[in-house]
Amino acid sequence: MIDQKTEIIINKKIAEATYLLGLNAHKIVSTAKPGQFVMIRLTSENDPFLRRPFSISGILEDRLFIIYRVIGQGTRILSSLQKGESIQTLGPLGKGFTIPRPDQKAVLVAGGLGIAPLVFLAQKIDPDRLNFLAGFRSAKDVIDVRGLGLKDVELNLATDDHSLGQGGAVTNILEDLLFKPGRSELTVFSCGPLLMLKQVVKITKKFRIECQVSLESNMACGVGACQGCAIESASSYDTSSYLHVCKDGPVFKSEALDWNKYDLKKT
Amino acid sequence: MIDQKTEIIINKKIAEATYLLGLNAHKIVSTAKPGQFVMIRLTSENDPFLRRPFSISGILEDRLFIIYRVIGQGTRILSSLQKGESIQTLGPLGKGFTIPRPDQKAVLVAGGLGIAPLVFLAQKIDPDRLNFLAGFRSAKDVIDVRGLGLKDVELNLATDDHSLGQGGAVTNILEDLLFKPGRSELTVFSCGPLLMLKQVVKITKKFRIECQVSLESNMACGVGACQGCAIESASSYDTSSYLHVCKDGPVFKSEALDWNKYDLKKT
Amino acid sequence: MTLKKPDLSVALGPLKLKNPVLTASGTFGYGQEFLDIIDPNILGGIVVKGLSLKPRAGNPPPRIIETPCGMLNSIGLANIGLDAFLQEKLPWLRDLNTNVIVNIYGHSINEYGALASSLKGIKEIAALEVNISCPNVEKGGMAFGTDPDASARVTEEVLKNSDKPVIVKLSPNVTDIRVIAKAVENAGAHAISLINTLTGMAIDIKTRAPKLANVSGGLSGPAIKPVALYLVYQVVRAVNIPVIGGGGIMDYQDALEFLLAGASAIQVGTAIFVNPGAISDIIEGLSTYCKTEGIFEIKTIIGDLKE
Amino acid sequence: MTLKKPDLSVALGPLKLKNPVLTASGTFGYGQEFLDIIDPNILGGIVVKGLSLKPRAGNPPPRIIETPCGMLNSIGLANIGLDAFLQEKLPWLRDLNTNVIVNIYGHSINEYGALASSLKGIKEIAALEVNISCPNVEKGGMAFGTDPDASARVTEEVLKNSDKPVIVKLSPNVTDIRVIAKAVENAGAHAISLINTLTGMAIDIKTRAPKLANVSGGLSGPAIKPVALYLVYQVVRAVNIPVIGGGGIMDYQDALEFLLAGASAIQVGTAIFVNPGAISDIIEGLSTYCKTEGIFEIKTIIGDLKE
Ligand SMILES: Cc1cc2nc3c(=O)[nH]c(=O)nc-3n(C[C@H](O)[C@H](O)[C@H](O)COP(=O)(O)OP(=O)(O)OC[C@H]3O[C@@H](n4cnc5c(N)ncnc54)[C@H](O)[C@@H]3O)c2cc1C
Ligand SMILES: Cc1cc2nc3c(=O)[nH]c(=O)nc-3n(C[C@H](O)[C@H](O)[C@H](O)COP(=O)(O)OP(=O)(O)OC[C@H]3O[C@@H](n4cnc5c(N)ncnc54)[C@H](O)[C@@H]3O)c2cc1C
Ligand SMILES: Cc1cc2nc3c(=O)[nH]c(=O)nc-3n(C[C@H](O)[C@H](O)[C@H](O)COP(=O)(O)O)c2cc1C
Ligand SMILES: Cc1cc2nc3c(=O)[nH]c(=O)nc-3n(C[C@H](O)[C@H](O)[C@H](O)COP(=O)(O)O)c2cc1C
Ligand code: FES
Ligand code: FES
Repeated sequence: MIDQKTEIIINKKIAEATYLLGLNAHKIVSTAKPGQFVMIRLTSENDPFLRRPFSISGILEDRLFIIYRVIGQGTRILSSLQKGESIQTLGPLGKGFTIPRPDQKAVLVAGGLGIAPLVFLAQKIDPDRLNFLAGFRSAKDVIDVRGLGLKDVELNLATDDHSLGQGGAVTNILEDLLFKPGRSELTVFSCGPLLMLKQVVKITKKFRIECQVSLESNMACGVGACQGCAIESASSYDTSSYLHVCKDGPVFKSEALDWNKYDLKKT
Repeated sequence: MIDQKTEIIINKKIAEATYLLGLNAHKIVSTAKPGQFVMIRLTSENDPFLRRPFSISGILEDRLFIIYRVIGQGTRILSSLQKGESIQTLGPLGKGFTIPRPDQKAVLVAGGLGIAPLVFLAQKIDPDRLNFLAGFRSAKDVIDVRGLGLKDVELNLATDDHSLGQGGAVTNILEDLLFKPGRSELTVFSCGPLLMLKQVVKITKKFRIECQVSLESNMACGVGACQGCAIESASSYDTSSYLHVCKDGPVFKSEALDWNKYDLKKT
Repeated sequence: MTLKKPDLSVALGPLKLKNPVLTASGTFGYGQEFLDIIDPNILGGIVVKGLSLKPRAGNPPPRIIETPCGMLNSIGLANIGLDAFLQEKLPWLRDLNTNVIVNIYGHSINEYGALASSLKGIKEIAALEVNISCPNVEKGGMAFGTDPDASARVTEEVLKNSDKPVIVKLSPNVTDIRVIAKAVENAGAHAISLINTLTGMAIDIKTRAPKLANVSGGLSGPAIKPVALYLVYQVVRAVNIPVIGGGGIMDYQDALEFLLAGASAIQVGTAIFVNPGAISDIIEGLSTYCKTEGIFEIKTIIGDLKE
Repeated sequence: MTLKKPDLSVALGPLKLKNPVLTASGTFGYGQEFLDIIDPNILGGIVVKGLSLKPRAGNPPPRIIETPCGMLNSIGLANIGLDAFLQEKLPWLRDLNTNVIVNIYGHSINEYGALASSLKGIKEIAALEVNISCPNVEKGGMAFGTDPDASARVTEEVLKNSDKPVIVKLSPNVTDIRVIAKAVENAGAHAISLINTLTGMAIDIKTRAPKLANVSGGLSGPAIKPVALYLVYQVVRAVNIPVIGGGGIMDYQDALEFLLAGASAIQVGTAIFVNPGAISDIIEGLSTYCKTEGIFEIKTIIGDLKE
């Protein structure tokens, strides 16, 4: 883990309110793994105050890429930064995905910006063994991942408004897929809104397929010091009732978590 | 008084840590007078929090100019803003200089950035009747005013380190000048560090010459609502013991003020 | 046919406001200072600068220091005093089409009473806001507001001498604000407003002296919003009279937080310095919010916190 | 010949620190979490996460909310408990070349005593910091810290059971902090630290629910610095034992303000989250400042406020 000044090499809009950020992060990239994240300081003033967590979406030599969506004060400021400006970046942080063995097949299920960590994961998987499902609200939200080191990867698309790909929830595609034979060697990797994740977990549980999810939580430190990012664990799995997204995650095996507790939280 | 969005048309370095800022302020310019100031909001976030007061240094059609020095958080941010960006500007504020009658001669005495409001004043005075004295720390701090609507005005320069013009305090030039005949029709206008102003006031008092000074004070509202910018008045002059720089000033007749009280303040 | 607009009106006990937005005392002068920019008549009410019997010069400068997301002030209740207020300000305030609330401050309980009785009968003054929470004066002020008995006695004295709704303004600088709130409620206050500023200070490391001549001052602005909101939440749950909430409100979203916490109206103070347009933005923002959310009457969301 | 460097060492009663910079409890874990970035040995001391007899899971999430120039936390003293601390953390802490201060918290006065006696004899623990000021727990915590008698009794109990210097950490959420400070001084405390967080809350206007599951939380960060500084200034003037100051310190200039106000040492908390490098920047900044200003020993500026 390193806290370094990173120069912005690209910060461009790639979909509705969605940006690709490229940073010169030569120190951080050397150990970064898919599923890990960074904490970015947006300003040297005190407002907005906390750093913002973002998954790593890919690495190219000394460049680190992030895909982010403008949702509030912090990401709005991030989107206004120009090439050449520098920001302070702490990373790589957290535990990433357990990358599938070469004999396993991987199904990646992304909901909206949940695609961010999965892009990096996909870069590490043989395209022949990869099935990348991605749901978006609408065609204008779709993120084209082919330029991001995935030129041979075709997204299996779903849009809520039927404007592109299959209409409806991306989890329908997942369910159809799992009905097909050969599912035993599959692992599912997922990231996206909580409602979608719950559906993915329900489906993989039904089919008894291993599922790794990447979660979000409000964070202050990102390194396990503040205990702010706690989430409820499946108590059967771990006797301490909370896990910490920044240190124990952000990637968890789905059975490690207590999915019944995640109702009130917004994602 | 208007609070308007003003687009930056120029923001360039003109001397050591000193910048010229040009704003498209078509509404504010229509009533602005020399000695008045504006309050600029530096960011739409909450840190830095308060607006910053700056004297108006000139007006060209719908353009309003400010000369500022980078001294802290706010002016550092101001100096990083680019042409094309917009900032919120409130003005014109305060009471300006009483412009000398055509039969009067004006001596302007500037110390460092105190030149800012005097540049605007000089633009309103016939160059033949104007004597513009300006003191700076060093040659690198000297602000060339000729481009600022004063092409026929020669600064009578003094530098503390003797690197340009007369060596030593600008007030020495003033004193020499006042020893010459014809001083009775003179008015002195001054702005600069407190120590210099005190000296100017002492000298003009000795020669019984009218003196108008422009003062600074910490400000919150800029319009007389908060009473934060109070300074001690000469009680002989006004029975209420405080004056407000934003509303009663920033330009005051020197005899309106209680100069003995201004020791501790930094300028 | 006129289109139906969301109804922003709220009630503070006997007092009716066209909308819940008031200006906080000491931050909007007498409504004249920002006249070029803000029409006071759009407001639910204006609370004028703290008034004392005699004129007060206030504390020596510097009186204002910026802090992270806020500011310290040590104005010291500088004001023109009762006589000048009645002569110079009241005629102008009379003609306003909004609730004029006079914030009063006394050195002693008697002075509070004397002020109240001097303002009796002036029907254009809609209510009194009793400041027992100013941190910037030696006598009176916060000394009353941190003691439940003294708070109650000031309240009673004002009520006895007044014909108007009496709002008591509380200090956040206390261990348990509910105790003070209940004391002034029991003393008969019609409403409570909070918070006044938190006491704070700043030091100039170059001169090694306090930045404020008065050493300490009152902290206001967004920095204090979380503290203010929690105190409002607590007081709303402790008393049965209406509460006016404020402290750090910058936009309509902040205002909504206070309404949801249970405030019947809100006060905007320091925000005005940074952005005079905040006043009208907040009123419009609340109206648009109601329209978007299908809220016909804003009063229905007061205290509608899901816990 | 080695060049003479400014002497940054300070004393907290019996405790000697190589420099006045400590980490604040709960913001630096056990010193291991930031190890890649911060060498704990550069510190004057580290105050570990609040320790209780039994492990505590803490409050339900969300536990953290950003606020203007600060944050609210409602961690609820989640910690591994005494046994795990002794087994898993102490061996590592033992080897540090800095003062390890253990922050302790109990549900009852007895629990404070029991914790103190369990830590007796462990010579690598330099001191105890007694947390009577946590706003995020139902029992104990702030309930003790807002009452002078209870504060004194906790202090006495810890002293009775301890062989170490005892620092008592005060809450800012009180009417007059000097009363509490004097009570713990009279009870025998060796030093006082302050401030713990101010109580605050935030509301999500979309869900209309409090943003923190625990409703309220503790406000920290630069937003509270002016309040913290004034409380430190007041306590320094009320007691004769050393004071550790903190609350919103982000850089060495902030640290200097607290030293000038009279704090013998300072704590850096929330700043670490935003900028882990703040720790070393502050220590270096103080050293450079001393050099530039010709200050041979930093202790000479403690309390050197020009009033
Ligand atoms: C491990 C992790 C990885 C993430 N990866 C990505 C990514 O690759 N791309 C992307 O667009 N977003 C990602 N997010 C979400 C991203 O952090 C938030 O969208 C962002 O913090 C919003 O900041 P804001 O100031 O724009 O929004 P605001 O709502 O103004 O933020 C206010 C506060 O809430 C916090 N917050 C708001 N939304 C979230 C959220 N969803 N998760 C955690 N904290 C939140 C902010 O950090 C901040 O402290 C990730 C979050 C986590 C925890
Ligand atoms: C009427 C008036 C006219 C001015 N005209 C000019 C001008 O034309 N050019 C120019 O360079 N400067 C001018 N100043 C000074 C200018 O306002 C300050 O230099 C500026 O506010 C510093 O902001 P900062 O954030 O960089 O400094 P910081 O020191 O970080 O500011 C911290 C706080 O102190 C206040 N402050 C700091 N210095 C001053 C000061 N000298 N006067 C008032 N408040 C101060 C700031 O407004 C802010 O609230 C003027 C001040 C006043 C009152
Ligand atoms: C410059 C200034 C002057 C103030 N004067 C008064 C006053 O005269 N009477 C009073 O009750 N409150 C006074 N206050 C407190 C405000 O009315 C308000 O309660 C406080 O600032 C918190 O709200 P805010 O954060 O929105 O400003 C003053 C505040 C400021 C900043
Ligand atoms: C996430 C978090 C956890 C904290 N945990 C503790 C704790 O366990 N014990 C304690 O005494 N103080 C605790 N505190 C308070 C800090 O030690 C410190 O007193 C406070 O945050 C003010 O300082 P700061 O603004 O520098 O953070 C905690 C603060 C934060 C932000
Ligand atoms: S964010 Fe601090 S422990 Fe996870
Ligand atoms: S700055 Fe507010 S009265 Fe002058």
